[in-house]
Amino acid sequence: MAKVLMKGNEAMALAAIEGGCDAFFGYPITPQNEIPEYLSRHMGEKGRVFVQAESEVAAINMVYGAAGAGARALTSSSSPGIALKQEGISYIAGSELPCVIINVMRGGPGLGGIQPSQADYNQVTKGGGNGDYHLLAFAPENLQETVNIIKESFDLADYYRNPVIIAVDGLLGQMMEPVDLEAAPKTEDAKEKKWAADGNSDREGGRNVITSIHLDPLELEQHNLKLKKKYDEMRAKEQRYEMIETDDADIVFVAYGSMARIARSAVKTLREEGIKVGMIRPVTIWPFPEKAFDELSKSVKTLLTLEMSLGQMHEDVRAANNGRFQLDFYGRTGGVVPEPEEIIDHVKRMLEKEGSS
Amino acid sequence: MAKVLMKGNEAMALAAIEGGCDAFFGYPITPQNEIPEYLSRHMGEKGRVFVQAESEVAAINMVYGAAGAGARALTSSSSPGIALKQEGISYIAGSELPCVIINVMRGGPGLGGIQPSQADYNQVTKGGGNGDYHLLAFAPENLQETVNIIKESFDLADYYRNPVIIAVDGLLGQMMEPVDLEAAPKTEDAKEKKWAADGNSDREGGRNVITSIHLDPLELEQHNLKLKKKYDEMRAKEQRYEMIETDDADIVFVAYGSMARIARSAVKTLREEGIKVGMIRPVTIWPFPEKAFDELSKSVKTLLTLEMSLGQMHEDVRAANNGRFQLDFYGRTGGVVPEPEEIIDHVKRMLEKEGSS
Amino acid sequence: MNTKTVYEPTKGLTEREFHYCPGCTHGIIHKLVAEVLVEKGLLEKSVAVASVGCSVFSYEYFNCDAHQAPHGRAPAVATGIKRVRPDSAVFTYQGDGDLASIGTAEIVHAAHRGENITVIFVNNAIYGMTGGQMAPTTLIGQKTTTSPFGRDKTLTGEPLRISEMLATIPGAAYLERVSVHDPKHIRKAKKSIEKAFDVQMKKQGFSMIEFISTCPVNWGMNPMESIEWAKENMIPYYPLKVFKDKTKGDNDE
Amino acid sequence: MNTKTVYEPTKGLTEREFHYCPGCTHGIIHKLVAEVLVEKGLLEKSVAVASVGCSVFSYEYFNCDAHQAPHGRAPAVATGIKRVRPDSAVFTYQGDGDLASIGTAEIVHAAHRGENITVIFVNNAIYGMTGGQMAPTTLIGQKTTTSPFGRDKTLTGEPLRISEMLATIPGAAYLERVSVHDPKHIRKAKKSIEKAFDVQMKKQGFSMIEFISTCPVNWGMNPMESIEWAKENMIPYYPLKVFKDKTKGDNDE
Amino acid sequence: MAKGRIIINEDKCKGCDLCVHHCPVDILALDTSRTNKKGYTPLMVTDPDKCIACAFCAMICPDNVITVERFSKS
Amino acid sequence: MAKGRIIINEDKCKGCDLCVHHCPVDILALDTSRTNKKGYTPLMVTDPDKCIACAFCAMICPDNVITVERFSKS
Amino acid sequence: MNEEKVIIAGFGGQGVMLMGQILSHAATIADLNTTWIPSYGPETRGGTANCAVTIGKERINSPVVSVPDSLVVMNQPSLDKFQKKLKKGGVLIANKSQIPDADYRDDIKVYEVDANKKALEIGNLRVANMVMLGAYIAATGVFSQDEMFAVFEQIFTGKKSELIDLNKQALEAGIQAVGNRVS
Amino acid sequence: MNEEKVIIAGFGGQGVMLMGQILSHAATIADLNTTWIPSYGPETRGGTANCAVTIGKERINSPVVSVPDSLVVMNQPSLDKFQKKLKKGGVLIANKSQIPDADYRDDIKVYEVDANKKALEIGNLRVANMVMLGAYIAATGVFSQDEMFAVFEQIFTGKKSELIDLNKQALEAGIQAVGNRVS
Ligand SMILES: Cc1ncc(C[n+]2csc(CCOP(=O)(O)OP(=O)(O)O)c2C)c(N)n1
Ligand SMILES: Cc1ncc(C[n+]2csc(CCOP(=O)(O)OP(=O)(O)O)c2C)c(N)n1
Ligand code: SF4
Ligand code: SF4
Ligand code: SF4
Ligand code: SF4
Ligand code: SF4
Ligand code: SF4
Ligand SMILES: [Mg+2]
Ligand SMILES: [Mg+2]
Repeated sequence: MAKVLMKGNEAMALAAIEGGCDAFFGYPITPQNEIPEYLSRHMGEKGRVFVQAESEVAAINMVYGAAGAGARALTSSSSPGIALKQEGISYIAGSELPCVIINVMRGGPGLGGIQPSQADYNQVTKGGGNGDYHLLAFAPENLQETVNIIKESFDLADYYRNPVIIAVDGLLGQMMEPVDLEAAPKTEDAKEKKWAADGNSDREGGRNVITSIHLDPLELEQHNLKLKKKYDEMRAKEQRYEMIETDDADIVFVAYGSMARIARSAVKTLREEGIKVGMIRPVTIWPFPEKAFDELSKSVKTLLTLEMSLGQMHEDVRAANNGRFQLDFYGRTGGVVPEPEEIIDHVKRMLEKEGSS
Repeated sequence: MAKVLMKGNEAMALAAIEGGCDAFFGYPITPQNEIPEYLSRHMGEKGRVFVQAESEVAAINMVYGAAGAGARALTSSSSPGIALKQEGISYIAGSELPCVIINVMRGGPGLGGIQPSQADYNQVTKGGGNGDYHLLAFAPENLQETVNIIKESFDLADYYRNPVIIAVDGLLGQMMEPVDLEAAPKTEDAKEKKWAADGNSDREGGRNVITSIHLDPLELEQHNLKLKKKYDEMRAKEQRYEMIETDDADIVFVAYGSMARIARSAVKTLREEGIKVGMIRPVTIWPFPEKAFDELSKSVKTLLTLEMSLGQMHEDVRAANNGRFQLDFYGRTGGVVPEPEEIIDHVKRMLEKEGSS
Repeated sequence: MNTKTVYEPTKGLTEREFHYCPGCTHGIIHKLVAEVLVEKGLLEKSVAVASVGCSVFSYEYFNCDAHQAPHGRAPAVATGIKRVRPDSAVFTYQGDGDLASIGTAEIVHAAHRGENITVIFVNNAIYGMTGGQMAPTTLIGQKTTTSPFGRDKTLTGEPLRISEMLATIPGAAYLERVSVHDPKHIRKAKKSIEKAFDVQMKKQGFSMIEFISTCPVNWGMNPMESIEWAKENMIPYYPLKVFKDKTKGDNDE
Repeated sequence: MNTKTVYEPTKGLTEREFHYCPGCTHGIIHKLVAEVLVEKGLLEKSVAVASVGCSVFSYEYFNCDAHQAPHGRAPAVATGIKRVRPDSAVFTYQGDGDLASIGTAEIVHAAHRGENITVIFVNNAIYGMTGGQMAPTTLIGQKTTTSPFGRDKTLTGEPLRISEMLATIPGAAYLERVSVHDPKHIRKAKKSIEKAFDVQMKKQGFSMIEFISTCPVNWGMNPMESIEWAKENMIPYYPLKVFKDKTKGDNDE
Repeated sequence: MAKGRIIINEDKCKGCDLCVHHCPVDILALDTSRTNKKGYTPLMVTDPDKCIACAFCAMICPDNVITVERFSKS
Repeated sequence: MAKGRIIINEDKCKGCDLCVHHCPVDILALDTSRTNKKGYTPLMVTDPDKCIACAFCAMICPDNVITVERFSKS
Repeated sequence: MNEEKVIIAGFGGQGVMLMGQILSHAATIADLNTTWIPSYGPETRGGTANCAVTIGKERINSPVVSVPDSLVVMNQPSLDKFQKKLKKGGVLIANKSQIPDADYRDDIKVYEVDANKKALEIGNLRVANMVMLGAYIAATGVFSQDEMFAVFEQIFTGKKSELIDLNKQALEAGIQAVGNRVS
Repeated sequence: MNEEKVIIAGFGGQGVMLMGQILSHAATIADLNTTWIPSYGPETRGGTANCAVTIGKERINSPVVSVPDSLVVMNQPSLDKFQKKLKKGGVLIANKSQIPDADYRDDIKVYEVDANKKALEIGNLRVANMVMLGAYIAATGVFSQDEMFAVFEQIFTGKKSELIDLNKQALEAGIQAVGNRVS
């Protein structure tokens, strides 16, 4: 298929349909409204479910119900709306249900603003809900990658029986870019979900129950260890990242999402000027791609984390770095989208300092 | 005053009253119910406010209102209830209001169980809400310390105009221990809050507005940088921790809260057996006491993180360690409270492995 | 002499013994719902949605597919299930703390959307599971652990009447308040549950049966005293009646 | 010839110009509330609680202390303020998405507790700020960005009537629905606001004035067409009346 | 003459007394001389001959303790 | 004769037309020949002599554009 | 006095929590360190309940008692669950009235008390716990009768002060009963 | 073709978003890479709106345009805000109808178009944006008239297809208007 020009939010909505999404439950919030709006127009014609819930809390719990009944369920929201979903997300993870969550991030805290931001890194990767759980978290950098990941995310959610979250900043939600909806691998059809509580208890194996409760601590611990196994599998298999001109780099950027795109421009310009920079671009932000850091050659001098936040991912970079290289950080926050020139300037200042010291 | 035997939750409630808490808003949840129950009996007689809210979401927003009107406001809850408060907490931090939040942690994820747990470390320290904000987070290990901290927390909240969270596990909430309510430094009276929107707009300086909104990204960024200054000040001034027999230790535990108490027993026993163990006990978990790690002598071999979770604080230990020492982890989860013997066994296994390798 | 069994434990419940306190009417209500599911042939296609409250484990008892929901969110969870499995029989089982307090928005909007689900609402005027705190349904003067001097109207308002409130919502098709304080009322209550599931299966909209129930332990009474107290104090404030019956035309709107 | 000013911009509003779209009736409602605060001498002791919706910046306009609340939570924020500052005049200003959807639990329970606050509820049958999505108050057949084929009763139920619903709650002391589609109704609406604040200051309980309002931009009409549409379509479904007036005894319960 | 009889699943009984109060012919009581597995004083029938098989006891029993059988002639 | 007059704060006007429709004596119109600072065609009075100072226009104006004065004899 | 760690267990409703709290109260009055921890279940009744008390001169670290010095069991399930944890040579006080299958370890000191019966003799089954508590202090010597009485005066106040005498009687009955050491 | 970065700015309601989207559509049809980003404000009206379009053969990294190659401004505030960002030698298309205080840099190429007037001549003020778009393609040569027409056919479908002719006329008028380069 030829590429079509689409708005990020609409492309994500369409990708979800292509990914086999059976049901969407959401609540309006800027800058992701085109997702529910698109789905309200198109889910019905495909015999699928679209419900505008009374709140984000209700929406995530509708997802919980639909997922428990075996459907491929989706919700989308933006930063404060995601905060409201935290309890529900924790339940879904605890009950081992698949679902897909899209977070089109904006500036915070509180109501903050509605411009693009990456200040939800913590709430997305560390879990804002209670308990020992994790989400498989993707942070794509362009619409094609976003579309591919969303299609795949339904399979991954089913495979792990765990929520998958796609965190894009508002810029990706609002921008337009040509995408090829068929470029992505064809999504598998949902396998039969023998565990689903869908009102067929005369099935072989008897009735099904969806719950996150294990009152006996030893039982709950076993359950947590079972979950941990999945997380360990994700850590082993799902760390995704791109190494960009890192081979001979002195300075390696670490950046994801829109920030990575902007940083790519900076890499190009700096390379043109003979400054050896490269980039690790995390595609998954949980599991954090620690493997990428092991691939770096010893000659690297500094890792420069670039974020549209005050340094939330930087903590993970620190941990992954484990004392190996020097660390530096440059970030903008509050919805400010930095320009490549700022990064270039920052790098030059770094080099000057080094030179002078 | 003589020590009195009190249940943890009741001691916390009383400490809040002593700390000058003007208003409590909460919603029942095990294992912290004795806090609201105690306050429902005693706030009225002091002319203070007790409201059982319709939900945790409403409770944190009542706190938001009361704090904005200049009152010393408190809420308490337990793990899933804290998850529901995340949006509100983000607003309070964004609006720079003081308040105190108590989290009596239980096992998760989801409903999980109601036994003691530390699996909310992430949701307490990394912020489950949206945006670049932090809570000042304490994790005391016994009732006396808890009482002292709660009394102080109202002052700290006022000083920083930021929420303070006290995270204790269910064990501390449910246990009894003698406490001296006057041992703690006298709490300062709340200073006049000139910024409060309390319905006195004929004040000098005109009307007051409480908001977290800054639609202009550059303005929101400035606001975020202003918040960051406070967080930096907290990082500089509020890192609290205890170094226990670390001077000559080969193995240094890192543990907080009930786990630290239990680990103390293990330290004692192991020392008696001639094994040189010590402990870093974080009292603040945000800011994480990185300074403690800098105090360690080079002779330390291994840091052993001990947690009632699957290793949430361990990530911060990794980052703070920055590649210096070997790392190990032992944890129980799901509400299991480990016994000192388990830790002792783990240490002995560690030593054996070392010996054999 | 031959015998004919006129009453036996229903197959609609599992073998698991209830964890409810002695004399707690949660058990009676469970039995009624389960009997109706069996008698209407709905059991196999049912999905029970357990809430958070003493009935949190009702998923262990109802002998059908089940889903445990976060506190107050059962109607949303049920909505998710019903929308993707429209031919199943979906019901929630919720206490008054769950439904009338934290879950207010979810119950109002399930009714508002005319969601084809059935709600079993167990009103015992208290938070049972957490040890007896005040609920929105607690009566004036009633002592609870968070209204230790008796519920005070000036500080906490007067008890919320949920059925009356939901009756104002067009999407609510069948609403009735019943009691299980004696065999006569138990029989009547069962009929009401039947009606509610009929409404659901005919896709006529949202149905809810509110039960006056007891909490002997947290009311500080023995089971018989509790039943009497419910009869004498709750029913006058919470009258037993049909608040909405759309099968008879849009009344009460 | 001397002149007497018979109408001028009220001191109850700041100098800041409204950001509302041309002809949006939010502006009229702002003026009325501000006028009442000034005329009753309440302005200096007032705390306005702005919600999330087009009126999110109302804290920039009301010339008194103000607090911006998370989406739907204004009644909870107002409760926090009023409880610690019982002599202040606390009011929320909320849209229908804010109050009738996400904030359902908070509004119901502010009424339930009989909280002494005043709620200004602006019902424009749509989510204005976010670009025109369906609200619980959207009329059947009305097209919005999330009901692109018109609101369908079978999928989304029939519109929620909030004043009617809250009228069932004992703690609600004064409830009225008004409109601002012409000067006569504007005058009447102002009287209603006065009444609501009187009720609050006399600590008689919860008061709310619901306004039929417009959203020319998202309705896809010009301002005059919007006013006509509101009059012809909204008022028949949302009748203008006093739903509760406890100052005249406990009616409507 | 008894019209029927009740069968008591004794170990499920929680001794709540509700059935006792609702038997129209007043032939039920708790056996206070002993406790069942759960530690409760269980239900007993004091005068089986009077049972009218009305099932009131079973209906009100919250814990599924009672089965009721009616005697038929044929 | 005019009973009063209105004063228009022209740059606040958003040209919504509501006042125009509600003037009982029909003396208001938008001036389509020009735009104000905000870019809207602002309100103007077509026949000031007819104003009855009823303030309807001011009441319905959402943007605080209009002040109304009544003439008094003394 | 060395550190004393005791677990007290029984059915919910038998008053085991209060027994432990009384010990911790006594310790507090005596200016000793002490911790009391309950096992708290979901708020549904039935099943066993227990608490663990630690008393000592020194700071108490772990309040969790893995190897108790003493054990007070009010019923069979509690015996079955906890006997194995008791330290070698430790003291076990068993409520004979509710323990049909007594099968005691032989490396511990066992005292059987017919607490339900004694309580009924005194006139109220509910003070069986105080009978057991009396037996416990007598068998271990952790506290004196007077120290216990002092706690009663402190915690049974207001309307509850009527209960003081009854509880004192029960405690005394328990103290006298410890003669019955079985092994 | 080198990478072309253009910012298009005006009042909300002047159709600046659509102008940018049409350029990105044309690029997509031509199998070029392109990004379009809006400035999205709160959903309250008034104020300025703008979008930034990048078009190029190579992969586009940053979609954010800090130094545009070209600038299309529909009103005075947009000129004031963006002129300084335009790269040296860049192309500026200005809507003369709404720019009273024209004060242009002298290191750029400026084309003034009386777009409102032209649009009114054609019969609809709302196509002033297409006039400007025509001027833009003529001045820069980024796309041909036919390429634009192709986009019109693609995006104005159904009821909107009535608008095609009107827009074509406006575009042509704009193309013809670029004669008026002022500096
Ligand atoms: C989010 C959340 N808040 C609070 C709780 C604690 N909680 C458990 S049950 C319950 C109240 C139950 O009362 P009700 O719904 O009346 O049921 P009952 O036990 O009386 O049958 C509460 C507040 C929880 N589990 N989750
Ligand atoms: C938690 C949360 N969810 C969603 C939003 C997005 N949001 C902002 S305003 C709004 C709806 C406003 O509609 P309404 O209350 O009717 O006010 P109106 O704009 O129509 O006056 C929504 C959904 C938000 N800011 N926060
Ligand atoms: S606590 Fe109350 S509601 Fe819960 S099971 Fe016991 S008696 Fe029933
Ligand atoms: S979007 Fe609608 S409600 Fe909001 S200001 Fe504009 S017209 Fe008014
Ligand atoms: S069946 Fe009727 S008569 Fe027989 S025991 Fe039961 S209640 Fe009594
Ligand atoms: S009602 Fe049931 S549980 Fe209660 S006493 Fe009778 S048989 Fe036992
Ligand atoms: S005051 Fe009355 S008559 Fe005069 S312009 Fe206004 S509406 Fe017309
Ligand atoms: S009502 Fe006000 S804003 Fe609207 S046209 Fe008249 S003066 Fe202008
Ligand atoms: Mg209840
Ligand atoms: Mg609205």
